[in-house]
Amino acid sequence: MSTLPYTIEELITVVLAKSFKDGEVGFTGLATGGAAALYITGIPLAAMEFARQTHAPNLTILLAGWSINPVFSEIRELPSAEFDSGLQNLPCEAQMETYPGPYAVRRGDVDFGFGSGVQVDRAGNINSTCVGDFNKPKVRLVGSILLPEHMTCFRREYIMMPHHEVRSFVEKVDYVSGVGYPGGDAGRQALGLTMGGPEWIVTPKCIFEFDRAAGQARLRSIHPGIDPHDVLNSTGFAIDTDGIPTTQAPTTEELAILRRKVDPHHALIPHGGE
Amino acid sequence: MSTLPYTIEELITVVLAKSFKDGEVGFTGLATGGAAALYITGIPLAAMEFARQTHAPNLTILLAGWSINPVFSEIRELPSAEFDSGLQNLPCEAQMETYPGPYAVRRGDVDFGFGSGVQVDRAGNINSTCVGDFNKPKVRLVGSILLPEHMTCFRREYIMMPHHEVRSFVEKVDYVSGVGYPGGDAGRQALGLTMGGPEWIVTPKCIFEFDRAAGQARLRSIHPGIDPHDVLNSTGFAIDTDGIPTTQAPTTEELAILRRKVDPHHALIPHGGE
Amino acid sequence: MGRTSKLTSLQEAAAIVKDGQRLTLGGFAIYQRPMAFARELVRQGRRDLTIVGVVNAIEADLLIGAGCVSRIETSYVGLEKFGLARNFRRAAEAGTLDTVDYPELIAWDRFRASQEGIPFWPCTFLGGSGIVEYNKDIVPFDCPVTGARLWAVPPAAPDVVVVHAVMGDEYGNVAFHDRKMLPQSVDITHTRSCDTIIVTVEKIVSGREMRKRPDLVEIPALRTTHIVEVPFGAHPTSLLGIYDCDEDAFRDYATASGTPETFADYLDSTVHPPGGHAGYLEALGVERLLALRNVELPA
Amino acid sequence: MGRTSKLTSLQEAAAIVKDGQRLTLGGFAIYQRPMAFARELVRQGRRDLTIVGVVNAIEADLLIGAGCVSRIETSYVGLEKFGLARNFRRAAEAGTLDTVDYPELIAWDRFRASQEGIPFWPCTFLGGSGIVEYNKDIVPFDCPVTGARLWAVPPAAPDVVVVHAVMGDEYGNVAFHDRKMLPQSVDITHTRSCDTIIVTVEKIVSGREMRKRPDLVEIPALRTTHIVEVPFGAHPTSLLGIYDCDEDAFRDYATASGTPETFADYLDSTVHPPGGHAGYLEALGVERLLALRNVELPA
Repeated sequence: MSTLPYTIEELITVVLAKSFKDGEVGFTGLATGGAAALYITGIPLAAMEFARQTHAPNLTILLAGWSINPVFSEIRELPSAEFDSGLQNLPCEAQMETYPGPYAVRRGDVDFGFGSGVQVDRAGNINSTCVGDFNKPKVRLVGSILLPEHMTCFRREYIMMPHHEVRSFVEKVDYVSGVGYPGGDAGRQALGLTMGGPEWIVTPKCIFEFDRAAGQARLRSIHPGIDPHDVLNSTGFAIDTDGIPTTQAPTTEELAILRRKVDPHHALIPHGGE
Repeated sequence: MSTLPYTIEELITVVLAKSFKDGEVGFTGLATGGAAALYITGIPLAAMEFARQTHAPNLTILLAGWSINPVFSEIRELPSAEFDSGLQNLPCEAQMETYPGPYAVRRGDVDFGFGSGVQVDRAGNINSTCVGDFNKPKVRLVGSILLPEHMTCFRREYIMMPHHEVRSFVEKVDYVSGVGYPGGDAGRQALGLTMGGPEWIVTPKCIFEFDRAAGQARLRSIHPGIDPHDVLNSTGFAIDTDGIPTTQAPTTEELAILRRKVDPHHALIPHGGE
Repeated sequence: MGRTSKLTSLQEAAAIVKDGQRLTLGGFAIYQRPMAFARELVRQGRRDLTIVGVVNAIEADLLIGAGCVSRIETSYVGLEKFGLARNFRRAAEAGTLDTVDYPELIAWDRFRASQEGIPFWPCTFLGGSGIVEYNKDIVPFDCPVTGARLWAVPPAAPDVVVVHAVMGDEYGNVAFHDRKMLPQSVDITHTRSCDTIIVTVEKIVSGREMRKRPDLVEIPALRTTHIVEVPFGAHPTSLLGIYDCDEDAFRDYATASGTPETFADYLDSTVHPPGGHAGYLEALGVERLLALRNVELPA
Repeated sequence: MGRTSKLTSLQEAAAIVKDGQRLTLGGFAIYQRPMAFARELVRQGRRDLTIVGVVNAIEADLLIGAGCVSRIETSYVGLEKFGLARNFRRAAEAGTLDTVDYPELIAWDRFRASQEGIPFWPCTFLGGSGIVEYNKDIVPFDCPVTGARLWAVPPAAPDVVVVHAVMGDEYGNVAFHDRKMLPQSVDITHTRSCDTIIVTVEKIVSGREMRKRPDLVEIPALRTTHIVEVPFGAHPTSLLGIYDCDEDAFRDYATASGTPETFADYLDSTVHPPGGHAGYLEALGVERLLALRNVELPA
C-alpha cells in the first residue's frame, strides 16, 4: 500500500462515506486497541464526518452509542474509555444519559452501524462469542454484546474486519452472534427478521456485498494494489474474483477534505503523506 | 358530631394510623376540592404522619405518588396541583422525576393506598368511570385512572368514601374500575390476581371490612354517635349491624399529637376545639 | 451543503395532522399541554381524530368540544381542580365519542411498547376489570413461561406526537428541564414512540446555545420532524418554571364548556378570531401574560 | 420511637449473599463496579453464585477466578482496553462455568421485566441467533396479537443487587449523579429489580444533607436493605467525577489473571491479607489513592 498516495484507511473511509445518505443516523461503538479500534471506531467516525462535510450535512453520528453529533474539531485522540468524564465533556449536540435513551433502536432509528467479530461467514453471520462448540469452546470470547441488535434492529450493518484471513472468513461461523442472510432474504423473513442485515464486509483487502436472494457474500471491489489471488487465498468460502472492479480511489480533493477538515489532528485514522 | 370532643376526620385519621405497620409504604394521590380532597389526601396524609410520629417511624409516605417523605412542618395547606413548582419545592427525602420511578409499583413496593369512586359495591369493586351502561352512559366520569393498579398491585387498599349514600353503596357497580373480591379470594385468584385488594371502606358513618372467603363487605365499626339504622339506610347492599362495635375514639394524648405535631397548621384535616 | 432547518409555522405544522389520524398531545393532566397547537387544529377544522394519551385534560376536551375527535384511548379525562371535562362527558354520553379505557400505568406503557418496537405490552393484573370487559383491543393470552393468564395490551402507535417544550434549535434539538416532573417525563416517552414528532417551543435558540447542556437535550434533532416557536404555547396550562397556570382562563374554559352553546361562543370568541396564536396572545394582553411568568435570578 | 438505621459493615452486608444465589453487581463494563464488595465475597469464600448482568467485566472475572461462580447470564464479559477476561475464559473453556448469553439490550430489559413484575420481556429479533439456539431459558411463542414469532425472555430475577454509589444517608436514601451516564443508569434500574438491595457508598452523609437535592435520590430508603460506607469502594474501577480508573492496578489484575497460579498469588497478596478493605487501601497507599481523585472547585 505504501506506493499509493493514500492509506488503506483513507480509501475505505471515503468509499464508506459515499454510501451514506443525507439524513441517516450512524452508530459506532467504542473499540479499543490497534486495528479493532481503527476499523470499528476510527474509520467509521471519519467516514461519517466526511459525509457530513460533503454530501450529507444532516447525517447524525452516535459516538459510542451515546454522544450525539460530537464536535470533531475537539477530538485530539480516539477516546479509549466509553464512560468517563473525558468523553462526557466532549462538546456534542445531545447525550444519552439513561437507557432507554433519546433514540429508539428498535423502532429503526439507526440506519447503519459497524460491527465485527472473530469470524464472519458466507451468509454474513458474525461471531464474537466462541470458537468451537459453544458448550465446550476452544476459545471463549466476550459474548454477543450488541451484535444481535446491530444485525436486526439497525437498518443495515457494515461488518468491519481488520484482519482478512482464512480463519476469520469461514464457511459457517461457530456461533451466530449477529445474523446475516441464512437462506437469503426469504430465510431472514422466515426467522421473523423484518429489518436490517449486513450491507458490506469491509477488509484491508476488499469489500464484499451480498446477493440477498441467495444469501451469499460476493465481492464488490478489490482495493488498489491487492492481488485477487490474495483475496481468494484469504477467504475461507468460495468467491469469484472475475471482473470485480477496483475499489474507487479517493480524489485529491477528497483527501484534502479528509485530512484538513475531518481529521485535522490525525486522531481518527492514519493518513498518507501529502 | 358536634357534641364529640373531636372531629370525624380526627377519629378516622387515628383509626387508620393504627392499622399501618412500621416499615410500610403508603401511597396517596392528590385529590382536589372539598370532601374528596379530605378523604383521599388530607386524612390519609394525617394518618400516615401520625403513624410515623407514634409507632411507625419507618413508614414511607408517597405524597401525590412522587414526593417521598415530605417534611410535614412545611405544609401550610393541602397542595392543589400535582405537578407545579410549589410541590416540587416542598422539602422531602426523594422525588420521582420520571416514569418508571424510584419505587416499583408492580413488584409490590406499595403496601397500601387510598382510592375512591362514585360507586362501591358489596364485593368491594369500585367505579370511577361511568354510571349506567359503559357504551351509553347516563353519566360519564373521568375513567379508571390508577384504580386498577391500586386494587391489584398495592398490597391493600383503603376505599375512602366521603359520602355514604345508597346511590354510592350499590349491590353491583356499573363499571369495575378497581376490582374487589368477586367470588371471594378464590374468585380473585381465578382472575389471575395474586396480590392486593380492598382492606376497608371508610365513610363518615362507619368502617367496613371484608369477609374475603365470601367476598363480601361487612361492618367493622360504626362511628360514635351514628345510629345503626342510618348506616343500614345509607347502604344499598345488605349488611348486618348487630353487635358491631363503635369505632374506637382517639385518646386525649392521641388528639394532642395529631393537633400539635402532625398537623400544627391545620392544613390537612379539620380539628375539634381544644 | 448546509444543514436543513426544521423551523415551521404553527399552521404548517398543524396541517401535518390529517383527518382520521391517531394523535398524541404531550403533557400530563393540566400541565404543559400543547394548547396553541390544539387551538390551531380547531381552526383548521380537523375531524375524526383519535386521541391517544395517558392522563388527558383540557387539550382533549377542547378538541372534542370542537368536533375534531371521534375516539379517545386514555386512563382519565378531567380538569383536576377545575372539575369534569364537560365536552368529553357530553360526547361520551351522546355516543358521538368512542371511549377506550386503559389503566394509568398501562396507558403509559403503551408508549413504551411503541418506543421498543414490541407488538404488545404484557400485563398481569387486568382480570375482572371493566377495562378488559369493554376494551376489545386488549387480547387475553396464556403466559408462555408460567401459564398464567395475561393480557396483551396494544402499543399506543400514534401517527403524530406533539409536545410543548421550553427551548430548541432550528435543527430540532430540544432541551428539557434539569429537574423533571412527570409531565416532562411523559413528553420524553411520547417523543420516542412515533416517527412524526412536532415540537412547539417557547423559544428557538442557536445550536451553540443548545450545546452548553447536551445532557438536557432529550429530543435530538434526528427524532424531530418539525419545530415551531410558539411563546406561551401551553396557555392556559402551565409550563414548569416558565409560567403558571392561568387559573382565570382555565375557569372561563370550564364554565364555557358547560353547554354546547356557551362552548360554541367560547370557540368563536377565543379560538377563531383572525390572527391565530398571535391574536390569541394579544387578546389576553401583556399585563396578564407577564403576571403568569416565573422569574428567578440567573445563575 | 426512632427511625431504624440501615448502616452495616461490609462483612455483614456480604454475608447477606448466600451460596447458590443469583447476584447482580452494579456498574457497567469497567465502570463503577462494587469491587470492595466483590473482594469481600472472595474473602468469605462464597460458592456457586449465578452472576446476572448486562455488560460484565473485572467484578465477574474476579469472582469467577476465585471460584465463587458457577453460572453467568450476560451479554459480555471482558476488560475493554485491558483485554479479555481471562478467568472467565478459562472457566468457560474448562466447562466449570455455565455461560448463558443474552443480547445487550435484552440483558438490560430483563431487569426492567423484574422491575415491572412481568413474567417475561417480549422480544422480536432473536430468530437465527446462537442466543436462542443455546439459551433454553428463552421461550419461543406466537404473538397473541400479530401471530408473528416472538421470544419470551425471562426476567433477571436477582436475589441480591449490590451497587456502589457516591453518597447516602444511614436510612438508605442514596443520591446519584446529576449528569448521568449508562453505568449510573443501569445501577438505577438494577436497584428497582430486586427486593434485597445493598448499597456501598463513598460517604455517609446526614439526612439533612441529602434533602438538599431530593431529585437526585434515585434509591429511596424504602428500597434499600443495607447501606455500607466504603471509600474507594469501586477501586480499581472508576467512579464518575470522584476518582479515575487505577490503570496500573487494572493492568496488574489483567496480568495476574493470565494463569491460575499467578491469579492465586494475586488473591493471596491483594484480597486475602488481613484488614479487609481498610487493609486493601492501606496497601495501595495514600499517594496513589489521592492521585486518582477528581477535584473541582465547589459551586
